[in-house]
Amino acid sequence: MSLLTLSNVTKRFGGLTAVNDLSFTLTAGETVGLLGPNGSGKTTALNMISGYLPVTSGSIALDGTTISTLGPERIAHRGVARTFQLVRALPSLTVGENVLAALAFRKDPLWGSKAEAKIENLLADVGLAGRQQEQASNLTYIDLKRMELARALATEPKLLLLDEWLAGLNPTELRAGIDLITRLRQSGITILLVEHVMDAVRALCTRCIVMNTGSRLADGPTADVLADKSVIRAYLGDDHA
Amino acid sequence: MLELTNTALRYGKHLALHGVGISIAPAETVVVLGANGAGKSSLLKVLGGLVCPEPGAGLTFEGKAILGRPAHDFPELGIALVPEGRGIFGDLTVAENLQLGAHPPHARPHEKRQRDLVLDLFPRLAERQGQIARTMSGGEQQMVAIGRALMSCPKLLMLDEPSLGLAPIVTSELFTALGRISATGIAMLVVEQNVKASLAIAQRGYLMEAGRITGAGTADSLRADPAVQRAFLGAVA
Amino acid sequence: MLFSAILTGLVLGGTYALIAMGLTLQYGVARIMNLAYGDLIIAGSFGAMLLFTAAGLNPLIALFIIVPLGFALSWLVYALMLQPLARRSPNRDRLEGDSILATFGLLFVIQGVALVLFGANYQSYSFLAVPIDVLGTTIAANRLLAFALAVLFGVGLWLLLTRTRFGTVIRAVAANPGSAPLVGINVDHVARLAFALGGGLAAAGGVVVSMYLTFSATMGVIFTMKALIVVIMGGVGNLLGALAAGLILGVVETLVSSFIDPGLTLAATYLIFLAVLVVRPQGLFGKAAR
Amino acid sequence: MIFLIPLLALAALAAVPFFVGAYPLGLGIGILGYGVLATAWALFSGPTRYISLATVAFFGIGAYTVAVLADLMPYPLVLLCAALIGLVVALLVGLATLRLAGIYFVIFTFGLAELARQLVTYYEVNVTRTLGRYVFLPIGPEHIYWQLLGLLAVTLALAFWISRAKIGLALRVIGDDPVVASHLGIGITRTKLALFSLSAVVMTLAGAIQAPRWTYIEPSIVFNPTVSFLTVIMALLGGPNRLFGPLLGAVPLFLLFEWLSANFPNHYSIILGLLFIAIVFLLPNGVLAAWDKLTARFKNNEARA
Amino acid sequence: QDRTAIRIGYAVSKTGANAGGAGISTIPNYLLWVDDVNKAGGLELSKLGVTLKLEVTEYDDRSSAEETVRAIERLATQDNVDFILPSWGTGSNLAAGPTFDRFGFPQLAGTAVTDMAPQLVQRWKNSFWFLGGGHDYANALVDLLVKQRDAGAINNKVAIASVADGFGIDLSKAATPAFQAAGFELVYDKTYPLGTSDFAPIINEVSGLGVDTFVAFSYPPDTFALTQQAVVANFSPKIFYLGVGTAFPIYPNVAGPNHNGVMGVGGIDPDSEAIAAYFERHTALVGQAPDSWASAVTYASLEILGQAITRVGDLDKSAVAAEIASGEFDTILGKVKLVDNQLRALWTVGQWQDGKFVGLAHTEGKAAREPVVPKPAWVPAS
Ligand SMILES: Nc1ncnc2c1ncn2[C@@H]1O[C@H](COP(=O)(O)OP(=O)(O)OP(=O)(O)O)[C@@H](O)[C@H]1O
Ligand SMILES: Nc1ncnc2c1ncn2[C@@H]1O[C@H](COP(=O)(O)OP(=O)(O)OP(=O)(O)O)[C@@H](O)[C@H]1O
Ligand SMILES: [Mg+2]
Ligand SMILES: [Mg+2]
Repeated sequence: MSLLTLSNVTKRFGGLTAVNDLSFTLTAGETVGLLGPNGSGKTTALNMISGYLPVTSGSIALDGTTISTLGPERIAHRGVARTFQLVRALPSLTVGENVLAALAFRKDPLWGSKAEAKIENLLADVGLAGRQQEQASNLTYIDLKRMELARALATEPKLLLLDEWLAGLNPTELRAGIDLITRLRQSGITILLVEHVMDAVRALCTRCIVMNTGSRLADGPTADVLADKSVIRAYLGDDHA
Repeated sequence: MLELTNTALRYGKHLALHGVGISIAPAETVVVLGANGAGKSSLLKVLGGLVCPEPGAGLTFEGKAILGRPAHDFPELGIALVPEGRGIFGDLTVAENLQLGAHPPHARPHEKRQRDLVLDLFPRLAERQGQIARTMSGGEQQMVAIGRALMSCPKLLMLDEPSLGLAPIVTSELFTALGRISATGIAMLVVEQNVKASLAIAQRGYLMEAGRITGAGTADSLRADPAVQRAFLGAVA
Repeated sequence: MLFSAILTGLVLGGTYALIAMGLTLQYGVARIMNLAYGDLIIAGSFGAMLLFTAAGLNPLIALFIIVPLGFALSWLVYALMLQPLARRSPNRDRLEGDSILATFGLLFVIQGVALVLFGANYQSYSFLAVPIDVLGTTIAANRLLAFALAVLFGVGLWLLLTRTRFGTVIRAVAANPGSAPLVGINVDHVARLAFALGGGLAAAGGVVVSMYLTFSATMGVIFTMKALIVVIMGGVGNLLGALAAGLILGVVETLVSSFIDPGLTLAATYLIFLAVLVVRPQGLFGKAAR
Repeated sequence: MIFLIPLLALAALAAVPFFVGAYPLGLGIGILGYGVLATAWALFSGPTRYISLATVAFFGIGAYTVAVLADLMPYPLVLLCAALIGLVVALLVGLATLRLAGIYFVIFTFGLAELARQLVTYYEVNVTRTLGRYVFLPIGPEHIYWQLLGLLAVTLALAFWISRAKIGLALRVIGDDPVVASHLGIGITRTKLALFSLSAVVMTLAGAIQAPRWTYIEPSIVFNPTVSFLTVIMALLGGPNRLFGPLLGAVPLFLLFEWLSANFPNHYSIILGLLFIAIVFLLPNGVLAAWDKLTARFKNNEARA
Repeated sequence: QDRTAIRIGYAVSKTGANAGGAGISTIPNYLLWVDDVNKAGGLELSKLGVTLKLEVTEYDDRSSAEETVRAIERLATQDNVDFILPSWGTGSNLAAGPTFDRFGFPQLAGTAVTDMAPQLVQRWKNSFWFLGGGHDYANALVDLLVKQRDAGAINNKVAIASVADGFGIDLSKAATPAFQAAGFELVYDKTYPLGTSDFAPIINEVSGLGVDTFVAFSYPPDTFALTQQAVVANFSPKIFYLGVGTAFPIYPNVAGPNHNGVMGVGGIDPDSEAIAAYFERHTALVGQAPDSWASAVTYASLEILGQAITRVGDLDKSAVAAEIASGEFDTILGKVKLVDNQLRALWTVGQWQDGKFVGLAHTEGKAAREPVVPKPAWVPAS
């Protein structure tokens, strides 16, 4: 069953076409890698899916209903959550409040003591147990990423968009991160993962979509895609062949 | 060339560095390895003059004591930093960002030469000279930041996770480029999570943990160290 | 009739643009929301009047005395009062809040000194109030001069900012002061310079305006607000924006006055200003936020 | 117990007019007036950090409504009308300012206040052909005092409730990062509009309640931008993100103004200005924060002793 | 009683929008009167058997009605002053009315122009209104113009521009019907907002309408700007009449030689020795001449207060108020007796002639000088 469908989506910034006639479909439960060279339009695609940017043309549907005309908060209520390439914490809030903000305004809001318990769980899941009271602005980079993920998960999304969530981790941390996402995958969430860390892509994604200059270059099982000549030429380089 | 001794750094109550000392020889490439939050970025900030360590620290560059000098003096001394989060001028164009890189007086005469070098290293920047930097993709912005640092003709180039967010092909090109830069005689201090690649271009390395230097050695000895292997080189399952 | 109204409006707009340019520098680069800006204009006016009535000095020559004084005064104000605030501010919001409070204080100080020195009375002298025939429309020479100076300063500074290294440095500080030290820019120094430059422009505006506007010690706020409106409508930090916004406001005001009802001129100015912002929240020439 | 203290305080304050003369009562009215304005201002502007200069637009609308309607209907109904008009205007203004941020928002709201003044003037000049209106209501200073006190209590209660309620959190999220807010499912438009309108209605009432005190209502009196500026300054000084912050900015500043203009009528401006600058330097985080710091130090000393 | 002085209190606008007006018409006269009285040894209080000097408590009302009201409360109840002088302007006097009334102080509104005065006097028994109402000035102006028209000196066309402020609207509301009733053709009758800085559009339009009479019910900065703009545009109608500010001593500086022949609201009797002496004392003390409209009236109101106090012989406020209402006083304006708590003997239209702003019309029908019509043509600035 298809969860997300992009049909001929295009995004132009002035003269620059960042995403060009992009179409693809995600099936519920999949973990799909969205790859491509820097500037190929991956983040822009996520931005359109999450409603941050309006599409220039084309349409995006979730569960069969068009969402490309909706604002981000309506899309969030329909079950799309995301993290940002450059972490966006809510610095003046505590870690707990960051997550509470997601719980309090989702479709079936949680507030008060129920929320407290849930926050504790979510933070424990991402490895931030017991750090509720800390000010978000004092967190290290990786902890911010963890918090951002907990915040996204708190909305109980059907579709999770991760924009380079694993970037900047050392191998040990990377392994922990991959384990975390694997657990999420097992819980049945559909994940669209933008990532340049190939080890992670190989470990997590069953399928990959590769973009180049805004268009789709390849789409298929991870192993096939990563072996594709054009993908190697445009994106991976010979080291990874 | 650069010598840092007995450095402690405090953010409010939190002690981010204690008793840290490192040294870098001319034309040497040194890599700093460490987990997130170990204090690597803080170390680079001290070396870039952006933060002031606790009393008792010492920092000399080419024999001169430079601790306590304002941050804007460091580029002119020949120390260039590509910080965490890039720090590019978002509202300015790519070309202007590069031009500003050559702002330190000693770099101005070589602006054209350095620009050619940078554009050669990152052809994407050549295509996008007129673009407003803020609207570039994450990886493209990283190129701008490194390019801008190179424009200042540094003697010591410090990079804080330069490969962060770069496509694999660009990362490998970047490390090739860093190798070339190092070959021109510029000393480099690199903080990287891409340990394999960074050890490949480095002569020496330091290990950091919880604000302290916990190990040091040549690139080869670090590569061979089982602890390093476990922590930083382990293959992903 | 229409043509003459537009011409008159352009000349009026020149005054608006002239008094706004310094502020756009101060706010755009030095990030100081200077509520005492208009009081510096008034100070310039008082200076010109004093030199004119007491020493018989031609205000055009007085410019060469008063503009450097305005520059120096602003330099000092920045160095003594605002720089410490800028240094201690962890972020832009904070500096904005602090500078609003501090310059609000400064406003009262300048105004208070002017009150003690000159009293609250209206001041006026007239200079270059000679009619000049421009394509069949009679315009006062002093206003024409204001227009010319506005265009001169506007275009000149715009060229300086966009075509020179120094300009790029100023814009870099405006765009991202935190990163400026990485390329060896002394932010304090540049911000101080920009603030002082803005002060010099304010003083210049004050001198020119005093040739044809009646002023009093307590009128600074009016100029500050007018300048702010022009700056915001044009887009913060953009000199051509300030020029364009000033001229548009001038023309709108004159057209409404001539063809609709003078009673609606100010309403129309505010309406245009608000409409521009509703359509372009970043101002005419401003860059989209974030 | 915890509810008793504010109630007792309220009762004590309500009794003030029975014990003091006209001038202290006048002071009380002034303090309450600005206390209400600053608290209401901070309802919206505190968490969102949108600095609004539209305060006087609502204040003036309130006063004008009273001037226009006072003879036509009973006083409580007049207040109700004022609140409704304030609400409608606030919704319009709120919608117009949605896309604005930072200084653009600040000056936009200033422009709005001035536009309101211009339009009211134009209407009066061309339709009623008089500019001044007279409010001759049998409402004495003590009545104004009590009404303002009640309004302040309600506003504080609202502020307290909001700071604990979901909408308060929503506002803080929006203030930190509107993009994140919208991705978390927060209706930015709705939240901002609701709070902006609420704060505006309170400001409108503050103007309406004080109108009888001036007798003569004229655009330049009730749309005086100084009111907006002072409100902002007071709230910023006290600390707009705390319940009593705006109030604690309003009280000392108001008394300071009063003291200076009484004792140094000729050097008022200079001294006030210098004091302001000093305050910015000495109390960088507002009065309440300074107080916190002081008490913290005190506690520390105690602990050590 | 062991008092050492008569305490006089006032709150005036030293800062804010009204500071310009107060600085000309109000504050200097308060200073001068106190100085004059004290130099003369003070006021004799026969019932108390003492002669006491005046002692002043002054506040700045910052041009805010709220501050004005509170300052009066303070003066009345904290400082316990004996008499309170009002602030400048119509609005602040109206705002202060109930408070003066509440504490029983006589209110001598020297700078308020309001047609409501007869009703206000009913409401606040101790209030006194010295500067007439809009009708007084408008009707006087129209009468004067009718005479000129009938003499063939001017044509039938009139243009009016009024500032959209209490003063401008009050006058224009009265003037429009008066002009119409007198058969004038009003070819232009518009208002402009307070704060307008450029009058080129208005002057340009009016100058093409063929009027011999231009009337502006204007306020100080505009009054000057209108003059300068008219000179620049070489719009030199036979009658050039302006509002507040025309009578200010600064006007000749602003207009240069062109002030000659300009008409405006107010005026003085150039032949009065009392006025001449008053001008001299004022200039000596304050450093500038008074304005030729409200200043002398304000000063006269203070003289009335002083004489009333002396006549009553003590500091009984209601007795003094009653004396002000019923007595006849000797002032720099001559013998004055208030009618229904109002000064009804007022100079209404003035004209700059030979360096003085002389009265052309008076509510009692007299004229100090004949109007010069047409006024001299503008001398272009060099
Ligand atoms: N501005 C700051 N204020 C407070 N604490 C800080 C600040 N910057 C860093 N820290 C703290 O100092 C410690 C070291 O941080 P630093 O950024 O130097 O680590 P790092 O090794 O570079 O980590 P990463 O790999 O995440 O970049 C961390 O615990 C961090 O939370
Ligand atoms: N707001 C914008 N205005 C103009 N151009 C933009 C804007 N946002 C993105 N772009 C351009 O669109 C292209 C695609 O950008 P995008 O951020 O989607 O790339 P990406 O695939 O996420 O790259 P990376 O892997 O480096 O993050 C880039 O060339 C970028 O410069
Ligand atoms: Mg991206
Ligand atoms: Mg780091």
